[in-house]
Amino acid sequence: MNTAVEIAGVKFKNPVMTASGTFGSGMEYSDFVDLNRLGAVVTKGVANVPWEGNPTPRVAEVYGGMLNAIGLQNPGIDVFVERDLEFLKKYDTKVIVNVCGKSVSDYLDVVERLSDEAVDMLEINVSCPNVKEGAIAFGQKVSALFDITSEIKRIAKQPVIMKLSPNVTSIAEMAKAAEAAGADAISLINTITGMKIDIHKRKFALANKTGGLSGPAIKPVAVRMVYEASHAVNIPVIGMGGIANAEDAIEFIMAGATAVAVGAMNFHDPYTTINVIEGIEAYMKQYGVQDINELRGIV
Amino acid sequence: MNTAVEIAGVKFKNPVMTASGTFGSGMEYSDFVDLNRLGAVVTKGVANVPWEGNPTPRVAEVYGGMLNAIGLQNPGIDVFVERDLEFLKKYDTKVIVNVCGKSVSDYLDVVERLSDEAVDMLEINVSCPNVKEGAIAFGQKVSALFDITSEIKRIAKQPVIMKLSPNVTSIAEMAKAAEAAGADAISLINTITGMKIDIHKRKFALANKTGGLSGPAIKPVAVRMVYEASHAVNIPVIGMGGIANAEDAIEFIMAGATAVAVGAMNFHDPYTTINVIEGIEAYMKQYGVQDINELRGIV
Amino acid sequence: MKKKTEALVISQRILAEGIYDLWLETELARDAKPGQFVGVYPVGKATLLPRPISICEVDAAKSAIRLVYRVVGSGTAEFTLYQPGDNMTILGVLGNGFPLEAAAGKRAVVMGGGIGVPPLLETAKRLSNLEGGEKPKSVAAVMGYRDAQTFLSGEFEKVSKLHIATEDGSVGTKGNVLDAMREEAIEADVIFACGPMPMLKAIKSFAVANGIKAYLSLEERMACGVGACLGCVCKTTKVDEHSHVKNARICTEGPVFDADDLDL
Amino acid sequence: MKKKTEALVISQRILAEGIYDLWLETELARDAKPGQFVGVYPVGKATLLPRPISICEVDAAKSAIRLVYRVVGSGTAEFTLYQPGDNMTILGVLGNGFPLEAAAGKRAVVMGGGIGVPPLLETAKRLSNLEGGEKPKSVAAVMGYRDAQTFLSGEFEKVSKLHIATEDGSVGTKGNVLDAMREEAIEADVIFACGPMPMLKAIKSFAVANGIKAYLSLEERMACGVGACLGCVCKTTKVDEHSHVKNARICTEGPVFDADDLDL
Ligand SMILES: Cc1cc2nc3c(=O)[nH]c(=O)nc-3n(C[C@H](O)[C@H](O)[C@H](O)COP(=O)(O)OP(=O)(O)OC[C@H]3O[C@@H](n4cnc5c(N)ncnc54)[C@H](O)[C@@H]3O)c2cc1C
Ligand SMILES: Cc1cc2nc3c(=O)[nH]c(=O)nc-3n(C[C@H](O)[C@H](O)[C@H](O)COP(=O)(O)OP(=O)(O)OC[C@H]3O[C@@H](n4cnc5c(N)ncnc54)[C@H](O)[C@@H]3O)c2cc1C
Ligand SMILES: Cc1cc2nc3c(=O)[nH]c(=O)nc-3n(C[C@H](O)[C@H](O)[C@H](O)COP(=O)(O)O)c2cc1C
Ligand SMILES: Cc1cc2nc3c(=O)[nH]c(=O)nc-3n(C[C@H](O)[C@H](O)[C@H](O)COP(=O)(O)O)c2cc1C
Ligand code: FES
Ligand code: FES
Repeated sequence: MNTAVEIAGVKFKNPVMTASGTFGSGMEYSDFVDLNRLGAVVTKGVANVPWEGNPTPRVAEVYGGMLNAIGLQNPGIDVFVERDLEFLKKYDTKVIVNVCGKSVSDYLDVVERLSDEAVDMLEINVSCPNVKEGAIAFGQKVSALFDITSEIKRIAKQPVIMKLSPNVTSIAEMAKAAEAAGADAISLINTITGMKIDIHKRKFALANKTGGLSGPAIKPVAVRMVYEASHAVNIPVIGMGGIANAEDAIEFIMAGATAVAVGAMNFHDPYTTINVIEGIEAYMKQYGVQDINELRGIV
Repeated sequence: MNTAVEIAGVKFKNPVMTASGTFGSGMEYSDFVDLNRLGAVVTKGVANVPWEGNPTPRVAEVYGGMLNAIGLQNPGIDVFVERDLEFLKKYDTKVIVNVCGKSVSDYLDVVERLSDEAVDMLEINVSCPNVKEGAIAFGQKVSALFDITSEIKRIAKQPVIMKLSPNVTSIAEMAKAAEAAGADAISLINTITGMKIDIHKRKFALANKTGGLSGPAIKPVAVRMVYEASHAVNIPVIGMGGIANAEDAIEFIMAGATAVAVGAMNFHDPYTTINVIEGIEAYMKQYGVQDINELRGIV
Repeated sequence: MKKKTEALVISQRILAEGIYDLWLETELARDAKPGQFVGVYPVGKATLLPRPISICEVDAAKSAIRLVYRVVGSGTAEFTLYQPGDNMTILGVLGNGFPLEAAAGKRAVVMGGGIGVPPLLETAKRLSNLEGGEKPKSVAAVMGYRDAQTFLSGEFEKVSKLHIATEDGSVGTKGNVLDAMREEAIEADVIFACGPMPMLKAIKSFAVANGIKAYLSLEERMACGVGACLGCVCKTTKVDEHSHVKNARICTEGPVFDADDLDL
Repeated sequence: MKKKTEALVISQRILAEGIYDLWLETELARDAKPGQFVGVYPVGKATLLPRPISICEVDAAKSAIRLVYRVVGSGTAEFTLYQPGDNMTILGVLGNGFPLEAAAGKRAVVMGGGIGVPPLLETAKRLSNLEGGEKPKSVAAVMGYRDAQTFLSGEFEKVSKLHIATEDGSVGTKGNVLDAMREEAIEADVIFACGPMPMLKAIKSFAVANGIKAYLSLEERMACGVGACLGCVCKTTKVDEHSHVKNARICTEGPVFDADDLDL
């Protein structure tokens, strides 16, 4: 039975990854999860310099999910390389570094700095606040996405995954722009912008007013977008959004994803990734599926 | 204590309406709900001619919500006027007719046909499949939305509500386009496009593959969009998306909605609209709110 | 009048593998007719829609209805946990029911397949109890099962002649309900049937070929259960009176249809 | 090692209006320290996140921890329904706990306000039990309540001298914990405190003004509870060692901080 998948020449022992920002750098969940068993650890987004992130409250629970407005707090690439990448070297799993920035040159700084590091792939989070283009992030405009992808691809030493925002009219167009600009893969979905108001206190639940919605609530939207994106491009798609168990993961794979990532549900159950891996194997056994790759896009 | 609200000169006894397509023409829920108590009955979308809608399965349950791909089945405007409008005349509630079409002229036919009927407002569903512009509905392109709104406003005898699709990059831009073209109000959100796959049968849960996601799962997205839209325009906003109880309804009002509509939760509990109305009154009493209009956009 | 109401669990037991037998005390029993159904609401994590379950039997004296259901997913799995004294939330009574009057003076056959068996029990019971001009000439039941777990068969025997078909041939005719009809040369003027779509299609063909009137109970995914959402339609041969297209709402115009009106 | 695990409800009772007292049997008791907390998972409709609740007391012999919580929303409301014999799902042990060693040879005062009272009970107990070089010179407790419902006060009296402040003046000093400190002229070298933010701010000022060392336990909305999501940070005066910005994770570097390190 084969559960290994390949993306841009990188071979993953299984298709189950952690979603950026929900698993720290792996360290925080290493009491619960044997990181060696994961297809990949995708790290929290890292920028060229430390970011403070947003004021608190930064998280709020909603029906079937949560909102977050962490604001991409991170210690900056130097500390990240010395501490987090160093930690991850101990494990036999692939390492994907999620990169964020406020301008194209911020992203390029990080990508360049990682050139010679033990990193298997880069995941570019284009939903970061983009100071230059105003309120719209790089991930919400075809031309901006094309440009940043091209620039990053020009200097990146590792294969590049562009992580798409669901807050767009057409995910297919965004996927095509990333592919046209040379992306090696795309991942989706990032969180959907949402809001919660405390009607008793008459104020926003998050200091930032809006936050990103994640968790089971968004799964049908994520599956649809993975389906649309994977039918629009020929590069591999990494699917995520509300995955809680193996059935959810397989749903994404059948929609067209080559790999999947577990996000907010790590908070509900820190063993989710392992349960998903074991559940996929059980499903394959039950239905006599020899190779996980047979299931991709089967629907 | 005043719970009445006004939109484009039409006065509603309270801000609680039914969401189009989830309440039939009122008749279907009249065993459960005294329609006289509702702010308004918003009818199922009606076109110039009868539509068959999509093949079944048309509905699927998902975590915290449901997907539907009814495909706007409707008996056509003639039957609608004779039967459904006739039925609604018996009640002391406002009547808002939801209009759909495949081309601009389809919409105009319906709007014209309703000119002299006992209809208080028109709600234009721009998420219908648009044959001329291809896959993108009128509600997903600023120029198309502007044009159809202008055309409808030119001939409409009743005030016009444009019902916006959430499947867009910027809801504020869409709201502004509707306002600029003369819309008297906007309502949002329509359903978010989603998908469900049955991994055991290896097929789509809906015959139409994709369907519209509604229910509590979408509430944070809906509240955010109502907030953004109501801050972008000066016309009233009718908010909906996952409203299950009075707290939810008040959340929409605090985000900026003048009125709210209950959709999928009617299926969970046919008494939801009445519970929301009573719950709003209880909240007002608890906090000594004299006029519901004081709560609008208070956050 | 339709209601959403709390029903008290009187009893629950296992009838066959994965098949549960539940009696509920509810005011809805008064108006419940065979072929109608209720919507049962699970309370579990984030499920919203009522599960349509047919009325298997009605005990008007005790204000009770009986539901017999198969566990197929999260909702029905949850229902198995309810015990006497618990409350369940139900919506009903929904749908039209079988037109028993069509059996007056006729040889009536009720046919059920798999989890389509339960609604025919009350149907057979009432048909057998009809009197005077409404009385059928005869009432027979033909029930199809997968194997020897012929749930409810003992109760059918009490109210009508019973013929059984099993897929594995362990009881009665080996094959389906129509195989039993033929093998046992059962004669019918009117058929009331519920079961999987292939069975219903076959019954329709059989009925047409043999000049028999057939009433078929259909299933479809539902959201509202009360005719409001248009989720649950089936294709009809003629333009439907309510929809004005060739679609009828199974929850409202059905679930029982004259086979002639259905475009299966 | 942190774990998500099932804990057995040993007992649950009401301590004061809306305040519940819950004993759980769990292997996590072994490592539990005062000032640490657990995440308790509700099972109700569509709630996902664990509710952080402080450890109020530890009974190592019985492998049991005690949680005292106030009902404020859906999760805590659900917790009230659990009865002896039921299982609850918890995540723990989380956070750092109070640095009891800082009290060695010092006059230690534990201060709690409102639902910040519970974690100080185990703190006071352990401080009072320290021996030898670790032994504090004295241990006093100052607890602030809204009214005469001075939950846990009897138990504080058993382990330390107790001073009470109530907002309505019904018991002890009228006012807050600092009013009691002043009124009763309580002397302190080190303070361990938990309570609402205004109280903690006031304690920090008081400590600074009086050259007292203070350790404060903070609250913030949490998602993961284990340091992964960066949801729960507080502002620090210096660059934090983990984050490399002036933010520290309350769930991991905290919830207890040296007041000097906090930018409140
Ligand atoms: C008119 C009618 C009468 C029925 N009578 C009976 C009966 O007497 N006994 C019985 O065991 N079953 C009956 N069914 C089928 C029963 O409704 C489903 O088995 C049940 O809804 C499954 O729910 P679940 O949560 O266990 O499954 P899930 O698969 O978890 O349900 C997910 C969703 O799909 C719907 N669904 C799943 N299967 C069906 C189905 N076959 N038909 C309609 N909706 C479905 C559910 O209602 C729910 O909304 C009837 C269906 C209809 C339409
Ligand atoms: C380190 C720490 C220790 C705590 N110890 C205790 C204790 O010993 N006793 C006690 O009664 N309470 C304690 N609290 C507060 C307790 O966590 C909240 O009252 C509880 O989470 C409310 O949950 P709910 O579902 O009832 O409320 P809801 O308002 O329905 O909860 C919605 C969401 O907000 C979160 N939330 C709500 N209030 C708070 C809060 N004050 N702090 C953090 N998250 C909150 C919930 O965890 C949940 O994710 C502590 C909080 C922290 C951070
Ligand atoms: C607390 C939190 C922090 C996140 N941080 C990042 C991030 O730094 N970079 C990124 O690309 N995505 C980030 N995400 C998005 C997730 O990686 C994922 O795309 C999204 O949450 C949907 O998956 P889920 O529903 O399984 O959580 C974050 C999500 C959460 C909940
Ligand atoms: C079954 C169903 C049918 C719907 N039909 C229509 C329609 O005909 N016209 C329309 O504008 N919106 C239609 N909607 C969208 C709802 O009016 C509403 O905008 C959406 O469902 C979000 O609200 P909710 O989450 O409360 O259901 C339909 C929704 C459902 C669930
Ligand atoms: S289920 Fe809604 S119309 Fe039948
Ligand atoms: S709650 Fe996630 S870092 Fe503290």
